[in-house]
Amino acid sequence: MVLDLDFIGLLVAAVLTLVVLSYALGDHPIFRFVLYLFIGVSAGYAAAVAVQDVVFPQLVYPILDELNAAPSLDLAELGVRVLLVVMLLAKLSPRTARLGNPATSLLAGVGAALAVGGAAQGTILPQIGSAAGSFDMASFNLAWQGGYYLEAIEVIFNGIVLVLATVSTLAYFHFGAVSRGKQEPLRNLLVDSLAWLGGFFIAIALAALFSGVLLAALGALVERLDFLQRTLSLLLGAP
Amino acid sequence: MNWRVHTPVAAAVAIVSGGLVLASLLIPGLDEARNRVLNWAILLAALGLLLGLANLFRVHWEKLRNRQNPAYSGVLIAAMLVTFAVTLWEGSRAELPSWIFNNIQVPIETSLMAVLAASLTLAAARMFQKRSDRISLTFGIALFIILLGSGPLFGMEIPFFTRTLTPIVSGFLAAGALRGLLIGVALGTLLTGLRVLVGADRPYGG
Amino acid sequence: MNFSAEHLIGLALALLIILSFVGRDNPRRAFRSIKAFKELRRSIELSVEDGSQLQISLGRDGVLGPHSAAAFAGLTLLNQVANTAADSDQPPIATTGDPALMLMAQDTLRHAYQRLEIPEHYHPLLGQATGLTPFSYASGSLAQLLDGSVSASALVGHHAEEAALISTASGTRGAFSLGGSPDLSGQALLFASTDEPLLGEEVYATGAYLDAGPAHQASLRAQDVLRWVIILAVLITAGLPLLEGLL
Amino acid sequence: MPQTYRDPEENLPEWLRALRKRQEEEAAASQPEPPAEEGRTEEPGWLSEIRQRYRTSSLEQDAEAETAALEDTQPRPPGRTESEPIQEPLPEPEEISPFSDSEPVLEEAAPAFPTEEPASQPAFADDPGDETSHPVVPAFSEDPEALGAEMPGWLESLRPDEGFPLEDERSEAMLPESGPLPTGPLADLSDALPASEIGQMGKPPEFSTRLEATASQRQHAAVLKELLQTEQQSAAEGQPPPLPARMLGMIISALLFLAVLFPLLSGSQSADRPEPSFFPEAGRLFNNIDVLPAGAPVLLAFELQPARYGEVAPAAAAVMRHLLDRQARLVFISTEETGPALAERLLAEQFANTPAISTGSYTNLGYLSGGVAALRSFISDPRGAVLGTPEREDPWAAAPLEGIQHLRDFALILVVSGDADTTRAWVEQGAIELPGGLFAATSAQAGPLLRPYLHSDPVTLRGLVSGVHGAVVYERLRGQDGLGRQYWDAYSYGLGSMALLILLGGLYSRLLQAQAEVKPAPGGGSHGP
Repeated sequence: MVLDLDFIGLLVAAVLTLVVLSYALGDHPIFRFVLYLFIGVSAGYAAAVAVQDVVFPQLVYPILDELNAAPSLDLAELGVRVLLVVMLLAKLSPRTARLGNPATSLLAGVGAALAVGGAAQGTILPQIGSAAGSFDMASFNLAWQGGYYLEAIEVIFNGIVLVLATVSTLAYFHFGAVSRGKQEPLRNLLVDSLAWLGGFFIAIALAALFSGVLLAALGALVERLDFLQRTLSLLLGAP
Repeated sequence: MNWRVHTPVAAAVAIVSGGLVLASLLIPGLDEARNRVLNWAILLAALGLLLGLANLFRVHWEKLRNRQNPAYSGVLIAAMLVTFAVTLWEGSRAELPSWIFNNIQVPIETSLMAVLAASLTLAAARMFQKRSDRISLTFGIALFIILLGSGPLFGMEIPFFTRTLTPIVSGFLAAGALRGLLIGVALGTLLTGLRVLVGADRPYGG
Repeated sequence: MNFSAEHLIGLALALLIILSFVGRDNPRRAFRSIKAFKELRRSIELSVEDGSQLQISLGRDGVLGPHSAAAFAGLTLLNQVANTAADSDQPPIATTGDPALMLMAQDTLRHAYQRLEIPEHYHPLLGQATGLTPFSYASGSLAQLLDGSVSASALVGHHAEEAALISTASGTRGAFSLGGSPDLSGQALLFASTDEPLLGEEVYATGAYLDAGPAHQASLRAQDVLRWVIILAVLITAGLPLLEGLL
Repeated sequence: MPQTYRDPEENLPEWLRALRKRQEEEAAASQPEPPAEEGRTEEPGWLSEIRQRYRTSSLEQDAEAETAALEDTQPRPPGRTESEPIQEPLPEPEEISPFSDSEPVLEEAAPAFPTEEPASQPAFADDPGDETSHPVVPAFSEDPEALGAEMPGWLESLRPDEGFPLEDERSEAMLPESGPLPTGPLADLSDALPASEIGQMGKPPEFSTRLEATASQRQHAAVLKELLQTEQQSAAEGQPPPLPARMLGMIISALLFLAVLFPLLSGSQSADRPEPSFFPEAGRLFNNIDVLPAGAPVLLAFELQPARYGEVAPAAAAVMRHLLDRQARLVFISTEETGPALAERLLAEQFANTPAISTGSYTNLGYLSGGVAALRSFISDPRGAVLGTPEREDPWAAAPLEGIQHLRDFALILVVSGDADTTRAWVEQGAIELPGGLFAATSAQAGPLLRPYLHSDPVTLRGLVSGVHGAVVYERLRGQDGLGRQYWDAYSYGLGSMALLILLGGLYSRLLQAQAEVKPAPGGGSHGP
């Protein structure tokens, strides 16, 4: 009987799926075995892709081009890249690790800058800006002019709740407090009151987020069980 | 004094590179310099994966050598080396690496995600054993309401939940708090990042 | 005036600098209690005394990701833990899914050992990449927990749903777990599955609450000032259209 | 067969054991007496104090100890210790970082060991091999000297003279078998547990008692539990968790799996489907795709990891089918290593027979390493970003991409993502270059988080389809059935059972907890994941 690679792959995938799903009923050695297999495969794949897609084109090919007297990068740029790479490789040994500090510091500096820029430009300012839409004034005016006063008030109420939720959530995290010796530090009344309210909104937000993760996991479970069911049907020759 | 004595190069590199990237995000005209620095960082990050590979190999080689769950470490090392070699040699889109990826990595990882459906249901059910405070109670009630309105239950939709209550809870009540949480996390990010950029935090070693 | 990103960053920077010097000796200044940090301190202490091992999970990715700042907060925690527990029977171990972060964790630990004048006790494998992708990193940490070699886990860094593998296994093994993540979905599941969750931006307060230095405390105070600036901005931004509409 | 459960000591990696051995040998060689009694010359003061604290009985704290235990939930005020007045500052260093914490910390505690270091030689220039001879080289504290020498303030605040609950006469009663432990790490340790709690801890609780405890118990018994946990870890690991807890885990898993399997096996497709009019964000995406001209280049940021593939595939497939029907030219890019491969997988699984795919009329730009940095680089200059393929081809040379100079030259940008973060990264980093915003097809978990961006000003996210639910909505908009419909009934039964199990499981857990509060529970660990 000739087994083609696709069919073997299907069987392997089905067995691995079954083993991992069985962890829901309890830990066992075969699950651990699969776990380590997974760590190995994913590491090997990720590293190979990085070498292939980045290290080769950014470093290896330019060096080869340089050696073949057909430079694709200017020498200074190539020199900096090689220097950084050598520094990073120095991290392999504890004795030389300190030589690599500039390379990791470059990563830290760039990472921090992107985080700062992203937070300010991408989140804080747009989110403040979006508060402008808290009160749906178009709907309010329409309702008011049409004599739907209750609906108009509802629009205002909704806006107040939305703004209050944002403000009280922010206030919940206020860290500063006044020291009271042996007793717990105390925040001022306004902050504490807002924070108390914020606790409810935060709990609701966390519940919404948690339900999102639950539903995502449920989607994955449905897909896996569907896959197992289809594979079983295939093996049994069902239509 | 000390950071200047001990980490002048590293701190300077972090401050200059970070400062340049940040400035380029705010001031037009620095794109070329920024992209150059970003490319260096990208190269280093990619190379870091090789160092990660070496670290994994070393940890499990030690275990293998000392017969500490050698079967597990053995399979990890073998899988890692074979996948790395095959993928590098043939290219990630070739048949064998694709086979390994599609029939080993994807099923295991998706199944781990699927297992979370059970473990998170259990975690939610057992949360009140750990905490029964105001926030946890609100969390539990809100979660139940949201789940009831997230779709049809056993095939049947409960319109009061799907169309009225759940949108109010998850869409309306949560929206303001999510905005607050997002802003708060961004604030923390902003200040923590700035500490690194001015050299007050030096996570890159001294 | 149009408030732009430059203004916001400039204001944050100015506050950070000013608050590093101003008011830091005021005896009445304190921060509110956060129970998770109290429990964390206990765990750190006990790891010194009873030989249990504390696992600091620094997250799935870090340095070049959008949550690099959380990774730095995790490294601050590692630094403070190492200051205290590096000399214990089972020194703290740092795990991560990001090799660059692994290198920084190793540096952090190496320097802690140098500070304690026991550099010969440092080993690079105290900082490990347990996997190179998010789920494989969590799987590696899960395997360590299932092996029973870890008694407490502090998940401080970027963690998403894969963190549930670690936190629920911690519960299974009876190990103490604490979790904080800038990823809000990750935060929600850590809230339900860890013993002590860090909510919202509390993860960034790690340094200040573990006395990592005045800059950490200054930055938390700056965060508080900016918080109210933003609250004011939100109120004005939301209120102006309302006023215009009503008037 | 490898052992499943092992003693933690046994499980220590060999390198760590070797380290430990070396440590012990050195300690034995240099310190014949126990460190706490003699005080090691090399041991920092704070560590000696911790050791000392756990070995010294104190009779003077009960109520005060409780207060102090609460007090350590807050950091001390910046720059000072509550217990100590500000001391004489050390001489001001010549050069100091504005953010150096040297001032307050140096004021608090003098270095426990000398920090004689070269005043000006850069560390980077030092001989790396010589690094062990330099006593103080902090990792990233603001003031290395001070941090290296001082006891952290919060730790200092827990010292015996400041009311931290120390060992007292209650401790013996709390400890297992009411007697000192003969061996092990608990041999001479103690804890502070109020007398009211002692009854519950009268006999050695099982390793997993922690999760059965009330908040009050947990607060007071945290320390003792930690200690017992370590002490009894190896014993507890050999035992299964208590039956009720194990049953709960197994029942929840089994019922959930059965609930999902039932509709799959029966082939049921009768569950109510959501009404598209309630999801305008999906409608906006539909409308924008529906007016695309034939051949329009569409960028798909395939930011997907394998874990989320199964769940995102239905939504992504529904939108991609629409794009292919409109004859859009698909261009894939990803900042995830696995993104390009998963894109190929989805194309092969769902669109193998579509002419554009079978003829290879799409472009896979591959993987952009470097996370946000790479994304930033790509967004500002797509052509300049590093996009290497193993064959060293220039992907931009292909005819459909010739006209693309900037990101805004794409007719539409769709982020296919498993989490909110990658979508957020695109939104945040592209806020300026993409004034028109972008669209997303994501996992269900990203939905709640991305909603604020749908309403931000300026609009950064214009349309969204998330999870199996989103897939079903989009399929209804198009009047076609796909993966969403195929999964919908199983999803619906899974959702129903989840809600039910959380409710019943929560009540059952409370019942267990109530029982544990009434009588001392033998254990309360969980089972399964």
